[in-house]
Amino acid sequence: MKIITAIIRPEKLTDVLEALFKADVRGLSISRAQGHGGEIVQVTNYRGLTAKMELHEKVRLDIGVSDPFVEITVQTVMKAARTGEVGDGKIFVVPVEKVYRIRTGEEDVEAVTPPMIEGSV
Amino acid sequence: MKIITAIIRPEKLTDVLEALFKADVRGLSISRAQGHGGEIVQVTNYRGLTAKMELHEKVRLDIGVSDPFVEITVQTVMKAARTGEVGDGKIFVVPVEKVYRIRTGEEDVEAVTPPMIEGSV
Amino acid sequence: MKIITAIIRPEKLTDVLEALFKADVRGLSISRAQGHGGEIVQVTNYRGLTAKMELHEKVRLDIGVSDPFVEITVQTVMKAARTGEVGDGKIFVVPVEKVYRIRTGEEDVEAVTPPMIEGSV
Amino acid sequence: MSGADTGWMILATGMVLLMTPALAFFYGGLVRSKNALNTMMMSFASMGVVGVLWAAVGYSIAFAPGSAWTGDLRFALLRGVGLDAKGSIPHVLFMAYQGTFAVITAALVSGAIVERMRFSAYLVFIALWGLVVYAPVAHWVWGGGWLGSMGTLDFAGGTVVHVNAGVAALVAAMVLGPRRDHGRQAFLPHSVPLVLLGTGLLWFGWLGFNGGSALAASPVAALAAVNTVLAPMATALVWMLLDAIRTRRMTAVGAATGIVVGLVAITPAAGFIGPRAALALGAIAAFPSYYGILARSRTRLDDSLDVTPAHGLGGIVGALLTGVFARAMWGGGDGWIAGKPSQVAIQGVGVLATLVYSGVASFVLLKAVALVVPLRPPEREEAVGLDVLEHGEEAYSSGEGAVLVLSDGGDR
Amino acid sequence: MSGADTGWMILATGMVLLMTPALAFFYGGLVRSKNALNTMMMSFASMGVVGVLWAAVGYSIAFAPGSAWTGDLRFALLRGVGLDAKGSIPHVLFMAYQGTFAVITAALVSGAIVERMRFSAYLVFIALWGLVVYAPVAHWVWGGGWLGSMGTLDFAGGTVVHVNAGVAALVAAMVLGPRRDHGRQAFLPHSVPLVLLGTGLLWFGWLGFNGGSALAASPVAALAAVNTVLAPMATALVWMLLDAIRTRRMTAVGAATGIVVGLVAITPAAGFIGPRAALALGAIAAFPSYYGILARSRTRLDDSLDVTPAHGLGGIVGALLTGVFARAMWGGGDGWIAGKPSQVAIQGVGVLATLVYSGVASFVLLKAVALVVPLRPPEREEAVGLDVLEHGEEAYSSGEGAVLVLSDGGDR
Amino acid sequence: MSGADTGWMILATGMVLLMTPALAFFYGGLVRSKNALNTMMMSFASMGVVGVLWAAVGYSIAFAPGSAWTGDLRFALLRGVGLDAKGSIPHVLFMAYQGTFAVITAALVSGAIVERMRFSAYLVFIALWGLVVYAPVAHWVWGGGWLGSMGTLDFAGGTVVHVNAGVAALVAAMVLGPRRDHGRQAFLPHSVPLVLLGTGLLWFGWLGFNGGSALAASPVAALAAVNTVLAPMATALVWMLLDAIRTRRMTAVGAATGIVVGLVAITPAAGFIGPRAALALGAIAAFPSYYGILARSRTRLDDSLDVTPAHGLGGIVGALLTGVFARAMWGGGDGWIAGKPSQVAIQGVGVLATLVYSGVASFVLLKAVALVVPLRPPEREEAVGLDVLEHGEEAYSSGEGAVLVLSDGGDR
Ligand SMILES: Nc1ncnc2c1ncn2[C@@H]1O[C@H](COP(=O)(O)OP(=O)(O)O)[C@@H](O)[C@H]1O
Ligand SMILES: Nc1ncnc2c1ncn2[C@@H]1O[C@H](COP(=O)(O)OP(=O)(O)O)[C@@H](O)[C@H]1O
Ligand SMILES: Nc1ncnc2c1ncn2[C@@H]1O[C@H](COP(=O)(O)OP(=O)(O)O)[C@@H](O)[C@H]1O
Repeated sequence: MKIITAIIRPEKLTDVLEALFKADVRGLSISRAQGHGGEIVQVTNYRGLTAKMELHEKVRLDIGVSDPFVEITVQTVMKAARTGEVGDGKIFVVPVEKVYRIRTGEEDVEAVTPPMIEGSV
Repeated sequence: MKIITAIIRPEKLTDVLEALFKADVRGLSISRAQGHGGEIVQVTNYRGLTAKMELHEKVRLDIGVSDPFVEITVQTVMKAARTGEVGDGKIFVVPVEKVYRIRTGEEDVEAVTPPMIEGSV
Repeated sequence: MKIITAIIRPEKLTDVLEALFKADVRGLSISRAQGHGGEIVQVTNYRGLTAKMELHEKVRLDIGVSDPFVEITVQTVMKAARTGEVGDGKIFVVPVEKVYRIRTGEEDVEAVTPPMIEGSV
Repeated sequence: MSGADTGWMILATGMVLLMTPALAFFYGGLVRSKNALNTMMMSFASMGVVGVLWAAVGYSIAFAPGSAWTGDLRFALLRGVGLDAKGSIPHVLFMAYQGTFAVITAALVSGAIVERMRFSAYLVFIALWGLVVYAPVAHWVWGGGWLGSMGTLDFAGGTVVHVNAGVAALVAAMVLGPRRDHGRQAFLPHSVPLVLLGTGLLWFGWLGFNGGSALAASPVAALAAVNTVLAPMATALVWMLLDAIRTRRMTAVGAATGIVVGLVAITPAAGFIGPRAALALGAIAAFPSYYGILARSRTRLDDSLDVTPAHGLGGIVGALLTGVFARAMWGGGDGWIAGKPSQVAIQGVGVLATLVYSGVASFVLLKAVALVVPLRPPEREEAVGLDVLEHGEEAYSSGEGAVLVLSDGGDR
Repeated sequence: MSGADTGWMILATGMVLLMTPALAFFYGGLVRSKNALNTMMMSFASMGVVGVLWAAVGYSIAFAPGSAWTGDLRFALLRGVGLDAKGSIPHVLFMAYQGTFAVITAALVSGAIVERMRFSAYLVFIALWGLVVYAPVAHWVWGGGWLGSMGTLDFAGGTVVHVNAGVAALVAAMVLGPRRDHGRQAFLPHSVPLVLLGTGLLWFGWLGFNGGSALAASPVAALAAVNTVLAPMATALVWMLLDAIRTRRMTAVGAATGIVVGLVAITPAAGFIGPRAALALGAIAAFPSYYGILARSRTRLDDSLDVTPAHGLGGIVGALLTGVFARAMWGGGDGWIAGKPSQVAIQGVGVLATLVYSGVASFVLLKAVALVVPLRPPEREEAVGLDVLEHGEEAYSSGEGAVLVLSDGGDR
Repeated sequence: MSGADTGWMILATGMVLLMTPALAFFYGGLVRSKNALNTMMMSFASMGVVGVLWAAVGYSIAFAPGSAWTGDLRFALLRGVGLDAKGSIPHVLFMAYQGTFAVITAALVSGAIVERMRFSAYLVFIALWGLVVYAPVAHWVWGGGWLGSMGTLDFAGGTVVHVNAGVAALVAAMVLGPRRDHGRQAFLPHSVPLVLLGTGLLWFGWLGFNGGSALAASPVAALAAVNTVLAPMATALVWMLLDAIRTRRMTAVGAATGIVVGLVAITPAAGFIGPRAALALGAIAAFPSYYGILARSRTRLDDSLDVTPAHGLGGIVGALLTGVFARAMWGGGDGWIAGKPSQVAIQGVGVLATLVYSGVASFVLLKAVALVVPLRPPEREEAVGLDVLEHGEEAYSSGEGAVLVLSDGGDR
């Protein structure tokens, strides 16, 4: 099991989600983040003051996947999130010892397979 | 050392916190997240538009624990966060190489034992 | 490759960022978090009600670094984020299997070296 | 007809109209963000539902000549409500001014049952309540009914509006029962700035509420408006001190609540007492409501936004103190201090009658509505929040990416 | 000169002035937070740009005697605009009151092109638009121009303000083209409470907009104000029901939109029809705009905040229904129901003339501006949001730490 | 007594009353969210503290007959302040109208010391300041005191309100010293929409502030109101251009600041100059404040929200330009352009006297308060934010789960 953590541009989130769903990766969590990297620095004005905005808005995805899915997930995110300009973000692949599904207590691979029967129409 | 990352329903946060404190797990961080899984899709209306809300509000807990505490922590969260309906969330157990307490520089096990003398009444 | 995850006080963020940039650590992501530890409990009043604020505002940094940079990064954060009072936070060092730069597909060490040519003046 | 009076009453109408959105902000800021829109819609919807029904029949029930109990239907559908004079202003303006009162009174009730009522049930309830409870009580006091004839002093609606809404709120909170996580969870306001915005606009609007109740740009209107400035200042000051004594801190929600309680309490007295008495009345009124809220929050009664202690208790205190402080020289009648202690009893009768009638009628209406549509949504909906499930919206959307467009129609 | 009229018109001026910030909140809440300030600045900047130009020449073009098409320049730079009477109020007050109309009409247009227009291009556009489009059209109807002479009934600007802004918005949306992610992304309002705040303040201000158009604290002003209370109540109610029928839920944005549509529709009719007709007009007006918005959102036309269906369609419906419901007894002329069906046609001419002139002129102006400065920012800017890149600001800053101070000047 | 004047002055009172919450939003939006409630409470608390003390003694000090320096205490506790006429309105209304000025003037000072003053110390300070500084200075100019007798022109308080608050703010910022992270951290506004809301409501209220200072619904009131519309339009326009020239971008906070500076500058001149002069005055007034803010932010002086450059400098410029542009034909006296250059000197004396007295007295008061209670909270409190530690609240609570209920009382 791995967790794939991707930091992407917020305006690319819809593309990435769509691509992931198409690739049948349907379990994930996101959160808002801000990042610093090699991006062109933006400047903010507040009255007399000028400030550099060292941090840019990003979105963080955390996707728990079983090992066979790692490659496809990484490639999918990479393709969908890319604009080619500095600031596209990073993907980290982190090893996971154990995954549980809270609802059932199922573990590992079973835990990350969404129940396809209900919902997600 | 492990980090236990749990994605839970926001309305279960109080229950989970209470349960953890009772189980003497007192060091943790949380953040807001949104998740996609097998949940029933909700629909949003905005004027002429209808949209599927692919993401549901969740809360993410990160709990750094020493190895003997892993099992009890996982079980505590699992029990307190469960409603039995799709969308209860996931728990990930991630190996950690090193933990530091910023205040003192203490490492590993010492780093995650909260100073029980002060505060937390 | 490692991810260094630090939970710090929000009011220390500027100090930490400055220190990291000076130490030439320029790639990182942050997000808002709330934490519970041994901090003195604060009390909130809302009309007739009194409540304990079990959670304190924190900021979470995630810094992907190659192995030789781990020590300096940890030390830099630790020094800049310290106030000496309970609540300064924690640093976790987590092993990473793989890092990708979304823009180029570069991997691992290349992926976390910011493109120093542009921007970041 | 007078231009000065007409101009003033147009503005007073606009100011009271603005109080309903203001109430939406006040209430909306106090709830959790997942229920913010539902809470605000409870006020906004009252403008549509109660407002239209007021024009249709409510006004006639309240203000047409009729019995001591209700008006007849001669003004139904605004028949005969035109530009002819009512006092010194056009009749149609008087009707609209009074309509804004009906709208906000119904909306006030919602504070007791936020975060847990089906929106459809709420709409049916306030539609009926505006006609069956508000309009008759308004008739009793202002429309030529028995309380007015008896000599009850209610300048701008301490009894008609606040006691009335307060007891209905109490009954509604009891009938609906507490929120499912009540008592286990601290419900904190999701946006205190929104609460303060509501407070500021309410105060502004209330000058039209109380000052406009003189129905003319007269010295009495000025007195009422000035008292509406002074009394809440005193209440807020006392409230902050009570806060400081109890917890060593002064909360912003406390100051806002104090201001509203002061506004409620001065309402029945506004044009009947002097400015010094207004300060005294405002200061006194802080105590029962402050301790009432403290007491309420120690019970299982989930009057979620404290409508009962703030409006009910505040209204009762104001109504009784009107009987204490009133002086004929300011324009109404004499009260206890001016030598007519019986006025306090008369005030008490007005309060009591409203408590009983509004309490019973609100109970019956809620039970009747419950026969047709369940009052409360399923547990899951309460947990997720009513905004998404009842309204298909979120108050604050992060916007980016999270949501994909469906190709067609709107059925869920 | 009359004190009552002066007092009322000062307030009406203040209320209409407040409508422009209110519009900023309404529009600002509907966009994504990364463009919130840009959107609000489009309204606020109109106060500076259009307001100053109005005083400089716009007022003279609109209201100085002149031809049937425009006024002459005798009032340019406010020459001769002083304390002498214009009707029963000081001339200078009349000028300022009308100025607030020009400011908000220009700002209304911005709703169609939010989140994708260069701010400098926008400023140049509205500067020209206020003088070349708004001022002449105002002259046609109110300044002694041909539409007024023809007998067009437009009490407070259904045609001059709303049809005018609506068609300019349509043209602007077409010229600029859709946002780059339009149709792929659901653009959800970043703050519905802000939208509701705008709605509440707009409604309040609109009593000055419509009531003040009587230019006196007269019974007609009262009628206009009352109709401005009643019509939107009916529109909101119908809108909520349409929502409920279609999706089984009532949205807050829907209620807010319904209120605004009702306000738009009653604008041309406010002082010409009775209160019962106002309720009917409000109820009827809900349908075209409701279904107009539905239809619009199924096209590639990115009239982002639905200015065309809400203001354009709402204004047209209001203008035509004025010709249906008007009755001389209320103060204007007779319409169809009162036996003069031709009034509907006259109304139609006013609408048509405005559609054609404003449509063509807005198109030409935009194309002219585009020659000087590109209308749209680069793609990256649209993706990141206009607030940071065009204004150097964020609507909501977390504040802590994220930003370091530069030691000097402001060049980016 | 006049109905028209009474109606207008009730509304003007309401509008100025609304300016204090508006200021709370303006200031509250500019600070970081961890101090938002503390900042807003500084304005709201002024309504309780300064408002009640105004009624108790402040009004008498300011407006009772007495010496050239202060009034006597004949109106203390509102003795003799009733419905008898003061000019053409009830005396009690005049008192309340003036009270709203005292409240907001004290609140204005708070902008200089946000995010770092103990709330209790602040309350004691403004309580004293309202009586010891504001009331006497008001007496000098408007209450029959020496500045008024000397012929100082101050229509609505450029000197009494803005210069007075501006210098007190400067002194307070110096006495308290800068925030602990000042100069190392960019303090960005946590909510610019809140700032814009404050701006919109301030502008609306200011029509009552300046227009109401005519104390009648007269042509002069209309002139003052119209100038209050025009001048800030010009200031905002110039301000945006200065912004654009310097940074190539126009900020929303800049536009808001420009509007406020324009409002400040027109205040002393509102009823004394013509509309064209108002536009000129507004445009000119942008420069000193714009560059004043730039200069201030390059110093160690942490006048956090720039009260000194905006209100102090803006007030001085307005006061002096009043002496330049005034013309007796508009209702006051003549100024330089009308042939009386000495008026500028007279204006200068008024400014100077206020600067000296308010500066010294504010300093003494702060030092006196510091003897009783420390002015600043401990460092940790400033870091965590004053909302939680001084008020026990957060402006925005996520609400869910984070907080557990205690079973009892409120002591921390
Ligand atoms: N070492 C790192 N650790 C964590 N996040 C990083 C790291 N480097 C970059 N990021 C994230 O990725 C974003 C883009 O990185 P950047 O280096 O600017 O662009 P690119 O990957 O296109 O060269 C940053 O804003 C930050 O959020
Ligand atoms: N593979 C995954 N990686 C990360 N988070 C996940 C993953 N699958 C689910 N989640 C999180 O758990 C939540 C609930 O998951 P879901 O599959 O819907 O429910 P259940 O676990 O009850 O079957 C999601 O909303 C998401 O936040
Ligand atoms: N075991 C843990 N896992 C994750 N985060 C923790 C843990 N312990 C503490 N933290 C985070 O660190 C913050 C400070 O921890 P605390 O124990 O109070 O202080 P200190 O490290 O100074 O003793 C907490 O608010 C929380 O955010």
